Amino acid sequence: MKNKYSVFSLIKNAFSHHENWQRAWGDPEPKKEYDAIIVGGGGHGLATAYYLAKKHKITNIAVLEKGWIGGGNTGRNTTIIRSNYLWDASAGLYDHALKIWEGLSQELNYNVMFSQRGVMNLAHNLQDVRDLKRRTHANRLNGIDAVWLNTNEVKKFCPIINTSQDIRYPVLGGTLQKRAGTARHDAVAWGYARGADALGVDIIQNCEVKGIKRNGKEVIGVETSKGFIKTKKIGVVAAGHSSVIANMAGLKLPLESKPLQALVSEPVKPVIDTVVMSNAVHAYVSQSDKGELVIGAGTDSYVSYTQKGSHNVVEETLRAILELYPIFSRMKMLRQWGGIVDICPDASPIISKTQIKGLYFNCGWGTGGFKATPGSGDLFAHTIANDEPHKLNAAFNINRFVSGDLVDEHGAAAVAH
Amino acid sequence: MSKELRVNSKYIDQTTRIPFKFNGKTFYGFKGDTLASALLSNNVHLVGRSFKYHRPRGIMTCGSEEPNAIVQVSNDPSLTEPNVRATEIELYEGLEANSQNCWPSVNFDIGGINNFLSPFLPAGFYYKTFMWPASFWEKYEFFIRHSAGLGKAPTKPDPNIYDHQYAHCDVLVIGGGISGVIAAKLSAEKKLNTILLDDKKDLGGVSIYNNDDNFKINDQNVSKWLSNEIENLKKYPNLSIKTRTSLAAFHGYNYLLARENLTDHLNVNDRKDKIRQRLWKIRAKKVVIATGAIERPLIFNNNDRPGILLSSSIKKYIDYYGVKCGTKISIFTSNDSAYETVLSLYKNGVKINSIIDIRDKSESLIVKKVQDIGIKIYWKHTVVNTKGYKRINSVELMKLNEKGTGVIGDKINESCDCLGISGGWTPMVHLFTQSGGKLEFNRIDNMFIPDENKSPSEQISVGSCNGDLELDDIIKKTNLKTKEFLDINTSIFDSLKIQNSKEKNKKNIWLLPSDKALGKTKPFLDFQNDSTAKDVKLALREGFKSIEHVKRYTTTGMGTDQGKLSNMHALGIIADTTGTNMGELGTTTFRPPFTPLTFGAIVGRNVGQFFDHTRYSAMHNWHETNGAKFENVGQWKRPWYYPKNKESMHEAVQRESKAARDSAGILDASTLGKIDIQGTDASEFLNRVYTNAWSKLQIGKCRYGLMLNEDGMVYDDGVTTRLGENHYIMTTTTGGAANVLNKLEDYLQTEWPELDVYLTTVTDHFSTISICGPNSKKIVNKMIPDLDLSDQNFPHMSFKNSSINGVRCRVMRISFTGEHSYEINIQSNYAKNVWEMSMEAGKEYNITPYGTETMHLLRAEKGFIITGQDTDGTLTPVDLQMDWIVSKKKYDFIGKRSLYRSDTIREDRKQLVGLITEDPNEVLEEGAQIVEDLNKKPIEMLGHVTSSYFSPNLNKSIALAVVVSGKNLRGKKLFVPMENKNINVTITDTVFYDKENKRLNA
Amino acid sequence: MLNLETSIQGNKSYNNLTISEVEPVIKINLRSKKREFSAKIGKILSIIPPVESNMSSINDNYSLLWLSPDEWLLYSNNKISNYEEQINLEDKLFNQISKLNQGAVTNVTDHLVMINLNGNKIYDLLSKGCPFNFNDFMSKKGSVAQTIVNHTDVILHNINEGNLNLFVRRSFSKHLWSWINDSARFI
Amino acid sequence: MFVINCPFCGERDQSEFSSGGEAHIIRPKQPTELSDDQWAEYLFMRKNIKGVQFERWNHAHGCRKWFNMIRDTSNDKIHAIYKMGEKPPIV
Repeated sequence: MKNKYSVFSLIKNAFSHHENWQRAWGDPEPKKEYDAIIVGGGGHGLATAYYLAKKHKITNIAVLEKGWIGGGNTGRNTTIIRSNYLWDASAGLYDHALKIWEGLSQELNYNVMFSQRGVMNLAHNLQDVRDLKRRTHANRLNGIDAVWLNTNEVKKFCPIINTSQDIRYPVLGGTLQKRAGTARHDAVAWGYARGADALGVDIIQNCEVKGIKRNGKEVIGVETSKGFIKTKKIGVVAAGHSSVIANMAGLKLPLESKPLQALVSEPVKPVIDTVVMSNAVHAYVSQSDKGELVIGAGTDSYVSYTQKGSHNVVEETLRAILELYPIFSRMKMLRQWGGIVDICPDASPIISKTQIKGLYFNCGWGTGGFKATPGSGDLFAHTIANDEPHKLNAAFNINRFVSGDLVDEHGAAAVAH
Repeated sequence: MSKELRVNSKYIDQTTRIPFKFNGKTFYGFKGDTLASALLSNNVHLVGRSFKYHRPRGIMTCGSEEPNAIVQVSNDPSLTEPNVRATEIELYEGLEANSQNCWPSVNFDIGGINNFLSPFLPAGFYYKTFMWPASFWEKYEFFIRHSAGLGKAPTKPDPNIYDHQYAHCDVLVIGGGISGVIAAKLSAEKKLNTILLDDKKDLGGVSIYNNDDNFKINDQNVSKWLSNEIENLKKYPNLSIKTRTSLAAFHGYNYLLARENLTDHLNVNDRKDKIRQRLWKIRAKKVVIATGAIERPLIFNNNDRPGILLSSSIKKYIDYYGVKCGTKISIFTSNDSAYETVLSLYKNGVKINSIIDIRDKSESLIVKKVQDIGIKIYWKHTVVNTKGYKRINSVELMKLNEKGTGVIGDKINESCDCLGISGGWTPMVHLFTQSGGKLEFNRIDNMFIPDENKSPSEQISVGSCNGDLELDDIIKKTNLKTKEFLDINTSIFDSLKIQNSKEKNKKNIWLLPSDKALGKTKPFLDFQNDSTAKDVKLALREGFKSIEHVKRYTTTGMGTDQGKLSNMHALGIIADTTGTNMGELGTTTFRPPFTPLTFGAIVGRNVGQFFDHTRYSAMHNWHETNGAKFENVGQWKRPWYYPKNKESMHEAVQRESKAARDSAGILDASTLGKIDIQGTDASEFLNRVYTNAWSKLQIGKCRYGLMLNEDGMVYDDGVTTRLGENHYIMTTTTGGAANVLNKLEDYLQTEWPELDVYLTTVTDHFSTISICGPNSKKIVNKMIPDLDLSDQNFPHMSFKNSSINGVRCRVMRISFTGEHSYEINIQSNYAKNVWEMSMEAGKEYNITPYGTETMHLLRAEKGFIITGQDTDGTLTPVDLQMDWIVSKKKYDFIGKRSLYRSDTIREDRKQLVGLITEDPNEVLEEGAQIVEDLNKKPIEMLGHVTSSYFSPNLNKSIALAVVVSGKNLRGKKLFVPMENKNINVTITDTVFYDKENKRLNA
Repeated sequence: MLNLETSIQGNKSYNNLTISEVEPVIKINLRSKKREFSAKIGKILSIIPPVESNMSSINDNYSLLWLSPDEWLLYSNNKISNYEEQINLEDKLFNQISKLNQGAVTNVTDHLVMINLNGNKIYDLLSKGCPFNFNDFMSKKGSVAQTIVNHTDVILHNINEGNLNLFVRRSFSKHLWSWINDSARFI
Repeated sequence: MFVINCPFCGERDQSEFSSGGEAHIIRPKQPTELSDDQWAEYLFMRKNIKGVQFERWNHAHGCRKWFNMIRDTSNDKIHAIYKMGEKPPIV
């Protein structure tokens, strides 16, 4: 690595007025050919390239990004990280990611500010209680640190929640995963980009993929806004635009791309020290290091690539926020924005080979892909390098939609996040 | 108030003195002041500390772009509000405001030490540090979080009311400055239904206090001409004017949100029971954006000290509020507009030290006037440094070199107590871009303006937000554009005579040079977030290329002012550093809202009791009077159980369950969905939507049906009754009612339009009273003596039309408890009476009302499923061991094909079973997992408990569960591992009670 | 006879505004795609189902509202004094339409609750929670709209400017009633 | 919030409508004769077009009628609306 980052390097550079810092990653023109091309320079794509280079020693790789790296859902999500999923396959996948998160700053020599401040999921009706308890038991047996909290314990863990039993949908309890938390989203993209770049990966921004070139049943390269690039392996990690790339290869995916919105408040001094999510009263909230309340809204029901959603969705979310946190009424929304999320019918992702040789898809993360970034990159790199899935992503193959062996995580994923 | 700092103003009420508190000290201002103007009139400039370095900061502007003067309003824990701009707070009696982000006080702030550490805190320093030791980030984070944040959130709920109002208009004009007034008048004159909004308390914008003799309209002062026009607007009944109303968001399809402030300017005691803010949801056929422009600062070393204000703000403070921002003022500018400030100050007797102008010269009329007065102008000079920690006391200036890239000659020191800066103007294009509009770059004035060819909807931008900065251009173009937009031939503004000074010499330098190396200076870009030009350059050096990257890495433009002052300079510096054309670089996205919007206003009155609907059955009052506890089922309130004499829930449920089987129970089942199905193809329709066959069901008979999703998973269930040849009534689950009807309508309209079937919901028309138990027959007989209840005449799974005291009812003999049971369906207006009659008739049999909990228990004893509790969208009818209900003969039904996929035909899927515990008193937890081998690693979960109760009728614990291959595991012993113990269980049949169904006819 | 208990049993007056439950009135839902249907209804009720969307036909006894190309809502203009009125009408229609496969007749008398709103501010009041554009609707006699008021489905029947009947499902009616009354405080 | 011109009721706010996804996916008349792949194609696979897409909408809180819409998903512009069973207009 060029500049190693540390408090010492920071002090050293202070004396030269920070004028000697080197580029975190390069700005190369594409080569004529790569061993593998990753389409999409978000967190998942950059992580894939990083692990391909680091673990599988495939370093002649390009990451092609239509805009700027981390500019899609990586830079638009609400940064929640947790692994308390219901089914074994999901628990395996997300906890694999969580374990990588725990050492990621050191691994990348880039502070991704992974903060294990806990994630609490609230129950507001009897079926919520059953579902969350079911998940808690499954998590515990899968070695995931989830515990059930009664209403008093919920209140103790997060005192500003309105736990009065007189409200419309009172809090009946909740689950808590303490290892869960948040991270700095931009830093994840930048840290992986810097790490991949140092291993020889070309990160090519403002390079739009216009076509997938095939020779019969195998890929031979990509047409881009910077010309044709030859390759035998293409890993597509294009989130909301996955179907667009798939269509270029003549494939259809079980995806719909929908608007998902989020918002932040003006910054205030620390007021909520954890992440709280609620399915029935649809809202979730955390507070960023800067002091902004970070609030996720829901998805709209129609397909849109505009990165804009309906105001109603924001209104409904804040309604739920004020139901649970009436002290936030005078807080002000500072910014609101939207992303495009690719949603699978079973609310689980696809990390899979396709019927076209050399073409791999990592998509369908829907509303909750950020948390999986390191695990997703690692497993996708494995799948591309070996042309076989890792056992942790075997269940997330595309063929499950044919066989019917879905991984239904609507319960665990119900709050868009 | 300091008398020396006040001059006369006709725009505020200088006869009414208002006391207010700032940082605990009492000050006075006038009615009509803002907190900012009042503080300035008390010679208070230092109002806050910056976000990162805690540098002293003062009031810098007079509007919503204010980055520094943001304060905490009110000390009341429920009314306190963080981060309010002092420039937008109208002074009122009782106002208490405090500085934020400083401790112990704004004057002496411990955090100020950060200023000295600033060399070690460049942009993004936190990405490079705090990584060792590995587990310590949260400890560092604790301190970072506490030093970040600005104001404090309230600690008690907000007592204020917020409201919503939809409005539909032909034309919405945003901004009541001179262009907005012209556009609104043209629209109103054309008889269009028009709304005109302005965020200030009065219309008029900056022109309303323009009394400068260099500007005339029809030989009148601009101020006079405009106030006449505004007065005239009042006569149009089709024009609605809303002041103190700020446009928050401009969405697609001309859907706009505007926040009206109704009480924040009132004395605290006058606000009671009034709406604080109203959010207008406006749908406009056409929109005229007239939001004006804001002045840019200049970017030079130490440009952030208290006492440094935008030059146009100094003008507004003197002309409008009658407040002098200083007694010895210097002006630093790149353009002519600052000279208007100079003339205003001069007219009001304020001493102007000097003007520093980066241009070589200016040949305009207004500059000549200033020169004639004899004020010293330093042409082609720049400020290289300022001094004064808590208030500026001097500036250092030097001559610019030819290219403007460096400074030459000697340093000149000018003392001053206030510096006005002007770096040109930025059109407020936020709303245009929010709506999806694309911008173009104007190289002459270095600004982004709306690209009229890329307007996303029926809208125009007029006035300075369109890049027209001079009075004659503003008026003429506004007139022309509005006429064209609204299809107007001639206008009253066609022949106005306009007179104004024109700017002829232009020059722009995004980052002004200093005699010191950039690294040693502090040229602030984003004042609130403390990001400097150095930070932007560092980001570029480190490879951050896109403007969005730079913004995120340096946090430039991410403060509460949303970068209104800083974005253009950041872009300019990037363009200069990278040698890019600004037009190609583009801007960052302007995200709504335009100014921060309270959550309260967004939510409106939908809080508390109006958070969500509450649906009530017709018998609700009875349940309430009789002590029921309620369960939320969807939006319904359903009786959960009826505790008697301080019973616990367990005790109540045990009593209710026993009574229902021993004698009689009564349940309000009104919430189940009911769909009236008519038409000659009704039977065929049911064949297609349910898994079983319907054609042969006799009239007068009932049948249970299971509905699947197209992917083969159980979706809903219920009993459907054949009322006539072509007439059925279908019941659905409570929670599924709306979705089932929508789904059925969908199939009917889109897949099977050939079917002659009509669906009408009658859920609320009929209330359903379910009476069960061995004595139910006697009770029903007492109520409806005419009805022959014999098993021959009225067997299980059949229905009869009947009447009670002359009111028709439908009686179904169906059972969800396994007991002999009747469901009486009666029109809801009579339901409460019939319920009371049932209670009366059943009195001698101890008829016991029971709630949902007992209902769940009783049906579990019989092994009946509840969709949504025992199913979770992953189970087929076969998985539920309900193969009997899946017709093999039918060619097709919804979901049939999916039952034959490779995964759905597997034998080892999870299947519904019964479970009993080794210890009959041990009640399993619903949701608990089931395993066979406790020692296997990783542990293998075979399934989970879906329903679990203590059965008073069997005197033991029973449960339903889904278990892998459960069908073939009857008698198998398994474990339910809990946190602190493992429970031994055995797999059984799902029917625990009355396996022979004898009780149905008991 | 059984005791009749309607959902709200209230009426309220505010400045220039009255809100009242008008019950019991007969309400019958009519469905048909058949050509003969219209004539048949005309014969039975002396009123023709409107074909113009968002409109109604009104005679002395009944109002017949367009709900969709194959759906209408019939209601009695006045409160009924006895139960038989309702049953007789239902039977008459059912026997001549449903029974003869001319469409579907469904009694929804107690499914819906009718609330009358009177006063020139009623459209402002509804607009606090209703995205519908009342500009043309309000001055049009007999206009009909199915829309949402504060997230609740409603049918609005404009009798005259400043006088309309609102229909809401019974189970939602108390909640909507509270909301309307709360809103009226701020008109 | 779009303004949607319901073919039966006229222009209404989007909040009165619900979206039903891609249009013209016809339910197979003989599902039993399809392979698992073909059935999955009907059940789950979607074009998910960025650009002009044909989709279904329902005036759920109005006349309850389903209809078709041609909408550009890249800018949310509605190009045309037509009734169920009608041929899509050319845009």
